[in-house]
Amino acid sequence: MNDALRLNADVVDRARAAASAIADDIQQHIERHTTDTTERATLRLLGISGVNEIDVPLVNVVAEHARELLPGGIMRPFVDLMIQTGKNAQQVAEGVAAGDLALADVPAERRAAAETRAAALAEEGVARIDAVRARRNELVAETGEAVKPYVYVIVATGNIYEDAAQAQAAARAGADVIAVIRTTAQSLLDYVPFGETTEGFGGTYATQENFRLMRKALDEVGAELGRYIRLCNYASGLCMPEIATMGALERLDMMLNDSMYGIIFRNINMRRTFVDQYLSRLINARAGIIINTGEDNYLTTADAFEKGFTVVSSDFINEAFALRANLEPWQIGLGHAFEIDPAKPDQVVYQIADAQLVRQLFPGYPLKYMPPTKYMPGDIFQGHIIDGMFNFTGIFTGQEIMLLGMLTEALHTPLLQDRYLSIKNAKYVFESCRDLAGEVTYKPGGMIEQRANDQLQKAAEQLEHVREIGLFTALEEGEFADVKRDPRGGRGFEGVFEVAADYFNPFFAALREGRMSGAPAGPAPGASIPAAEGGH
Amino acid sequence: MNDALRLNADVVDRARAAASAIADDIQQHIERHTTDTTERATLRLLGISGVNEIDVPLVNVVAEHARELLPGGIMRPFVDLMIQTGKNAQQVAEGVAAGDLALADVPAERRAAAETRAAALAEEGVARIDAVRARRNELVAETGEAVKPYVYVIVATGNIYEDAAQAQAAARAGADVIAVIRTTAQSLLDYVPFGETTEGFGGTYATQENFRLMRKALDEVGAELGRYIRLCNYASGLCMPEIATMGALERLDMMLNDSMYGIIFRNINMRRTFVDQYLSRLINARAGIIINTGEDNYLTTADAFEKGFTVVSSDFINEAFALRANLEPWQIGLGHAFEIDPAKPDQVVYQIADAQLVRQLFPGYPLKYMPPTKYMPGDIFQGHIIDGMFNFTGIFTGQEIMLLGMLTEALHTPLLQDRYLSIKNAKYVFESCRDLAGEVTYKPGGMIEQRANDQLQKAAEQLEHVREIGLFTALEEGEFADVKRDPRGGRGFEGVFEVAADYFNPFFAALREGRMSGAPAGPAPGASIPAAEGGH
Amino acid sequence: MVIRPYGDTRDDGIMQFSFTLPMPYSIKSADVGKQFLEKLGFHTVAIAECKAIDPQYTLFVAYGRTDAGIDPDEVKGDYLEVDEMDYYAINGLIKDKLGRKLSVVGAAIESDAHTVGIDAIMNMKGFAGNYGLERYPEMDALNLGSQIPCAQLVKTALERDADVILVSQIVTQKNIHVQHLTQLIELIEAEGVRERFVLIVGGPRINNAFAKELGYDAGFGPRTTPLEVASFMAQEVVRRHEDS
Amino acid sequence: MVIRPYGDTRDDGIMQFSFTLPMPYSIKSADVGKQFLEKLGFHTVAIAECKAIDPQYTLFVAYGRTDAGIDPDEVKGDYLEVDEMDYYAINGLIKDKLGRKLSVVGAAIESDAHTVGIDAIMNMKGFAGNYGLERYPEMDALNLGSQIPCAQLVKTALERDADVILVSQIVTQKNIHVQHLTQLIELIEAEGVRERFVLIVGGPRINNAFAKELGYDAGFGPRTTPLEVASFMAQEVVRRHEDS
Ligand code: B12
Ligand code: B12
Ligand SMILES: Cc1ncc(COP(=O)(O)O)c(C=O)c1O
Ligand SMILES: Cc1ncc(COP(=O)(O)O)c(C=O)c1O
Repeated sequence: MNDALRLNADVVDRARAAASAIADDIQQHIERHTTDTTERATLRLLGISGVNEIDVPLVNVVAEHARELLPGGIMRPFVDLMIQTGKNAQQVAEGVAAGDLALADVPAERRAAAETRAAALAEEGVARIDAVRARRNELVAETGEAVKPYVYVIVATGNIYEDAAQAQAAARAGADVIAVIRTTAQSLLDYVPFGETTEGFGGTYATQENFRLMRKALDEVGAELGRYIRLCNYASGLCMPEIATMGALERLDMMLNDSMYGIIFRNINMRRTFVDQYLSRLINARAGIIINTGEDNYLTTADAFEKGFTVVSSDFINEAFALRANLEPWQIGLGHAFEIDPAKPDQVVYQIADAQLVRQLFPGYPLKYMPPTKYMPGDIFQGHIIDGMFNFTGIFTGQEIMLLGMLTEALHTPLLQDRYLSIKNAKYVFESCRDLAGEVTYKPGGMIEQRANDQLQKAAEQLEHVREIGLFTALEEGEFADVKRDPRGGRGFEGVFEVAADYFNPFFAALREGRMSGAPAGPAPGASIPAAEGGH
Repeated sequence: MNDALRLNADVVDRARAAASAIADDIQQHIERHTTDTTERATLRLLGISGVNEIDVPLVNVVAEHARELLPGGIMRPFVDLMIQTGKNAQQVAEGVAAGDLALADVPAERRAAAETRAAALAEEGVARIDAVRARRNELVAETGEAVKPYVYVIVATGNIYEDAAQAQAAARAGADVIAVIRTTAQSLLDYVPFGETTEGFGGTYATQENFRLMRKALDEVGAELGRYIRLCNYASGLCMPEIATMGALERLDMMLNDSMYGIIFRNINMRRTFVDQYLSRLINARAGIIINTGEDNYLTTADAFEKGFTVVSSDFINEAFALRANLEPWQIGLGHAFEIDPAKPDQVVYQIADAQLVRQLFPGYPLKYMPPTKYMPGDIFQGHIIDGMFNFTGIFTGQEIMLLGMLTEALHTPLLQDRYLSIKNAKYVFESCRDLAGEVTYKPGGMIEQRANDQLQKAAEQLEHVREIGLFTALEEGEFADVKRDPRGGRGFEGVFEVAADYFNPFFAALREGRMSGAPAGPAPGASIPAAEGGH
Repeated sequence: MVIRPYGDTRDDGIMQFSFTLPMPYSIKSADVGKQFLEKLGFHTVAIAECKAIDPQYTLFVAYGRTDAGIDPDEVKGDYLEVDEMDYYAINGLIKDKLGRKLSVVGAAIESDAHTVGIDAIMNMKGFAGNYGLERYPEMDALNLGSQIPCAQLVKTALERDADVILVSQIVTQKNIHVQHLTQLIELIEAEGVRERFVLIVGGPRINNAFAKELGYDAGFGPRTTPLEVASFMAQEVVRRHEDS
Repeated sequence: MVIRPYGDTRDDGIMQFSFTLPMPYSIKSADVGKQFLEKLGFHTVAIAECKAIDPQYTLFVAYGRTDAGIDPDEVKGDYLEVDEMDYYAINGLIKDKLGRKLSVVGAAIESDAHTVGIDAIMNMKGFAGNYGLERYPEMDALNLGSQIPCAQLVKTALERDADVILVSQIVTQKNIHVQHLTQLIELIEAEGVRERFVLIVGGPRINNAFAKELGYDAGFGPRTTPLEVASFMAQEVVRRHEDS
């Protein structure tokens, strides 16, 4: 279906060129800045973990302690201290936290040694990521690969053990990807909580230990089912690169990672977010993680029919940033979906036009198609049907990652049975309509083709306008999601630092160099009908 | 979408020609026979109604009493007795029932007078039907016409008052046609029960009074909604022409009337059924009633994927009989649907192929598309989705009458809320996908086109085979629904009579002559969003 | 161990409800629904939807929690755990132990015209990948089909010296199936021939305990396979044969 | 008059249920589900579906009947029946009776980032065909947006001499909304400024009675329109103004 609609190729080129220019502009800002979380992520990549006696992560303690050193990059002083004390990274961090050690500017004569050692440590850090990635490749090959579209569901009990049990049940029912929703507003924390957690609000804390526990549960159930089950969590927020690091180490397979979500939906400072997303994506890229962008959120505040094109423009921008962060196309899971009011006549027809447009604009990308949320009714039966037509749109337009809608979306985070019912809904629609798209062609010049070209045209115009005024100003003026943000306002601005002339961070180079490429591949799944179905 | 699939026109012609020959053959049998219910219907058309002291309808009492006269037709002796006694039809019937009057062969010298009077009475009887039809036309024009596809739902509480209340609720929720399901096995009763009834099993007795009560309820709610609400009941069974008469008089708008359903599914004698269906359809035709045939039933016993073509052949046969009974195309609501196991890959794709095939074979006919039943699960949520994809198939292939599936089909006759939820399901799918079919074309030579032509080919072959062996033998051999029937077995055979040389029944001619034609027409509905929606 | 409904968290007791109250929608309807569920013993009730589906009726979709639980170990019943054999073993058992064909007659009785269930069990082609009883060389199986009056079924069973009678009942509206099934038992008992048959009933609303209550030897519910029925029949007839 | 759920026939008491029990599926699962519903007081229970959705969990879909009923007339509560006025009338009322602009501050507080609800009420463009409060010439409306700490909201309200504070709470998981709403009330009371504001809360799980319990002046639930809120606000502020 890649040329099912005749799109105006010139307009596609214009849009992409504009997005590219927009990203280039911001990339200059990115290269001139670092952030506290960027530096903390660097420390995590060195292997530092744990918290102090009042539960502040060691990396935060160290970064706070060395705040005035951050513009030069934490690596040089930190590694220098390692050399001076003969301790490893964790020990140095503990020492700093205990007040026994102090970080300081590195005298000129020790710089070269520190930098050489730091570069080696960066290689080691990246090697750990590579090992995890290699392990994923092995496991997928051994276990078996899911059939696309991937069925993606969330768990959000707040308790990692309940989450794990429910994730396993979902996998048995047919889920291919499990996303653990974060507790409300974790994205606003300027640190990453530590350890396993069993209390959360509308989600579960993203911690490295929780990642590990869930990874283990999914590996278990994957082996049982003969189908590698993917794990997803959220990078976007105040700690993007740190969470990306944790994800890389605990073998997450997907991460929500949007270059602008934090800005628009969390009021995180824009200068901060752009810098953060860069390192986090470099890490995702290295780790073989698929990113998911968050354009669906736009239409929870703006109207999908009128402002659907903003999703398209934003996808182009996210693509441009992703390519700059070394992500390969198979890793760029641009998010989209156009939740038009179900009361609108021909809602599904427009929904198809929009979905097909994005599908064609980004061939080879594992697009993530987002479910109905805003218009989901309290009448769960009707909601289930709206979800069904959404599933239909997904299979009909060849989406690759289907975040399933839940019949209870208007009410609560999914119950065990909600997830089961939604998976059955999707599986039925996917299988029963699998070859329909191949059986039909769109009418040239019809309402679908027109709508698609119209959306494309508007997106290109918007992007050209944004290129004109610059992305910062565009965000200030509310170009996306009808939300306006102050370039100097929002959270985390105090953690943005212009880099010193001698800024040093060997991870940027290490992450780019000598990386593997390609998606993991495995045989068809072992058993497509889950064992549990046996008993009726 | 009438030429959306390239069907082999020669094969269509072959199939239709064979069906025509099959019907011609049976039509000879029909013309050589009468049945007790045919004669009873004649009496009803004269205006006779009511029951005796042990609840036997007067028409049955009279026909039973005059059993040996039936081969000559009941009209001549009956009207003769009216002339002799100077009483009207009802009084004569009551006299006969009371034992005060007796029917007898009419002496040659009184025949002409009796026949002339009978012909006049037949005109009068038919005029009553015409008046009812004219009233429908008026009401539709006044009230407003529903938008197609018509939403068709059933009520089946057993209690006509509950039925009426539920029918009104359904209309308010969006139903356009209400079918009152008959109590279990009423079709096997060789009489039509009398009066209002409040007890039934899985349905409500079809009585003239119940028809009237329901008609009244629907007229009321139609006026409220600005949309004429159609009423449907069942003719098929042991009393086809009698029920058709009642339907004509009480302004039913649709009737289940299949030339073979009684034979195959109720083991009613085939010689009987063919005769009965003829008069019943002549009456339906005159009354401006749309008939619904029952081919969907075939696939409850036979497999839809393998034997779907038998539905197509049977549609051709029902068409041929319908045309012979003077029905106009807009009245011939051929029933179809191919309930393929939802577990079969591409189930919906095949479902579309089959539905589109029938749509194209019978252009201009108000096809009735039948819902999933056999494979409906106890899991009502999943059932609701299967119904949703069925609704999708209906709107995508341009069906005109959609009998809605109910999420609780595997459990019970619909609850009030089941019907509401199903209507919302259908309305959403219809409106949200209304223009999709116009936006796509089928791939030439694709699996849909192939499946359709393959079904057509098999149907033509079957019809040619049936023409060869004759329809009686075909039914004996189980050509339809995998059910085999004895041509001399089954119920009601004792009520079939070879007509005498002087058989006389002026209704046949009267029903054909000078009839109105054309469907009722009215403005778009007054209020498409039901008032009840307002509150929440 | 006592368990409770599981929504999101062990023992949260969450259940989903839908129902219709015959009352016009008003501003307080949601509360009426909520208090009604509270009366039924639920707490933390969330009315997800409360809407007029007609001027006289209001539909509710709700979630609520119960503190009640149940101990599955304490649920005891007359469950039929069939020792399932394969086609060859069943035929072998009959041949070896009964020494003659096992005779079986089946029907959907009285007003019930649903034959797909009994056909699934008896017809040649079978169901769910199993052959039907007609295919078993060691059985003499007759499927009378639909709407068979009880008297006719008994008569045929006696004429054919049937070992087993299979009855199907699908329509349950107003408990009509109970009526029919009782009628059959009463007839058989009235004729004094109860001991001559293994009496089996099946249908979507049938289970073994219920069948036994009515006086049948066994009952089979939804998704029964021919193999289950054939295994049970053969074992039971052979057992009775050996006992006598 | 006492009413009961209506399925098919007046007073049949039919209700639909779904729930999951944390137990492996077995032959007796359907009975466990049935007896559980019976324990809850339902009868004529039909288990429509009972299936393993995991080796440890069994899903039930069921229908059952209750004999319990409820008399809607006896359900009494603190319902907010707003005397709805139109846009012009509201502005007129403020102008005439208050004689100055009505000042209102709104926010989604604490961790709640859902702004669509408060935006629907406050933003220019409005909702459901009504203008939002920002459009009212006689109002001075400020929407602070999402995740506003209680302290900041109160501070702003005091600074602007607000007549009305509008609070939105959408996330209710583990009753976090109760926590936040209580926190706001406590803060306002601690500062001794409770009397200065008409305090209004809204959200999909809010209703008037609940809001009052928490100490607010009014609560608005799902599908609230700006007109309802504006009417209530204007009337209440004017009433207080005239009383004082
Ligand atoms: C097909 C069908 C029909 C066909 C029947 C054709 C035929 N020759 O059988 C037709 C169209 C004729 C029909 C008519 C009616 N039907 Co009907 N029908 C159905 C339908 C769609 C499927 C039933 C089926 O075939 N299931 C498949 C088989 C394989 O399953 P099964 O019967 O459960 O059998 C299995 C087990 O139960 C068991 N089993 C069954 N019998 C036996 C016997 C023995 C001895 C054993 C061991 C096991 C066993 O083994 C089988 C295999 O696993 C159901 C709805 C549904 N989806 O279930 C409604 C349904 C059964 N019908 C219903 C009704 C009301 C009717 C009518 C009465 C409606 C009316 N008033 O006109 C009529 C009249 C029928 C009559 N007089 O009996 C209702 C019954 C409601 C209730 N609970 O009472 C249902 C549930 C539909 C509904 N929601 O209203 N129907
Ligand atoms: C849009 C949305 C989001 C957007 C919000 C964007 C934004 N700027 O608002 C995004 C994507 C950011 C989001 C995030 C989250 N969401 Co959210 N979200 C929704 C969604 C889909 C729609 C809500 C909505 O906009 N409704 C439309 C508005 C118009 O309706 P409303 O809010 O009810 O408002 C009306 C009335 O309630 C009333 N009203 C509301 N406020 C006020 C105030 C006053 C003063 C008055 C008078 C009236 C009033 O008037 C309004 C108009 O009639 C719902 C699901 C759903 N379909 O409802 C989930 C939902 C609310 N979200 C949920 C969750 C859990 C989250 C997260 C916590 C998930 C997570 N862990 O990451 C996050 C974090 C958010 C946070 N920190 O608060 C849950 C809440 C579960 C619960 N009951 O607690 C829901 C129900 C989804 C679900 N099924 O899990 N979400
Ligand atoms: C891209 C992206 N990141 C993160 C999140 C969730 O972040 P938070 O934890 O802020 O709710 C979302 C949620 O929709 C998202 O789309
Ligand atoms: C054509 C036709 N007639 C009649 C009926 C119902 O008849 P009965 O009353 O025999 O169930 C059906 C039901 O499916 C039918 O399809």
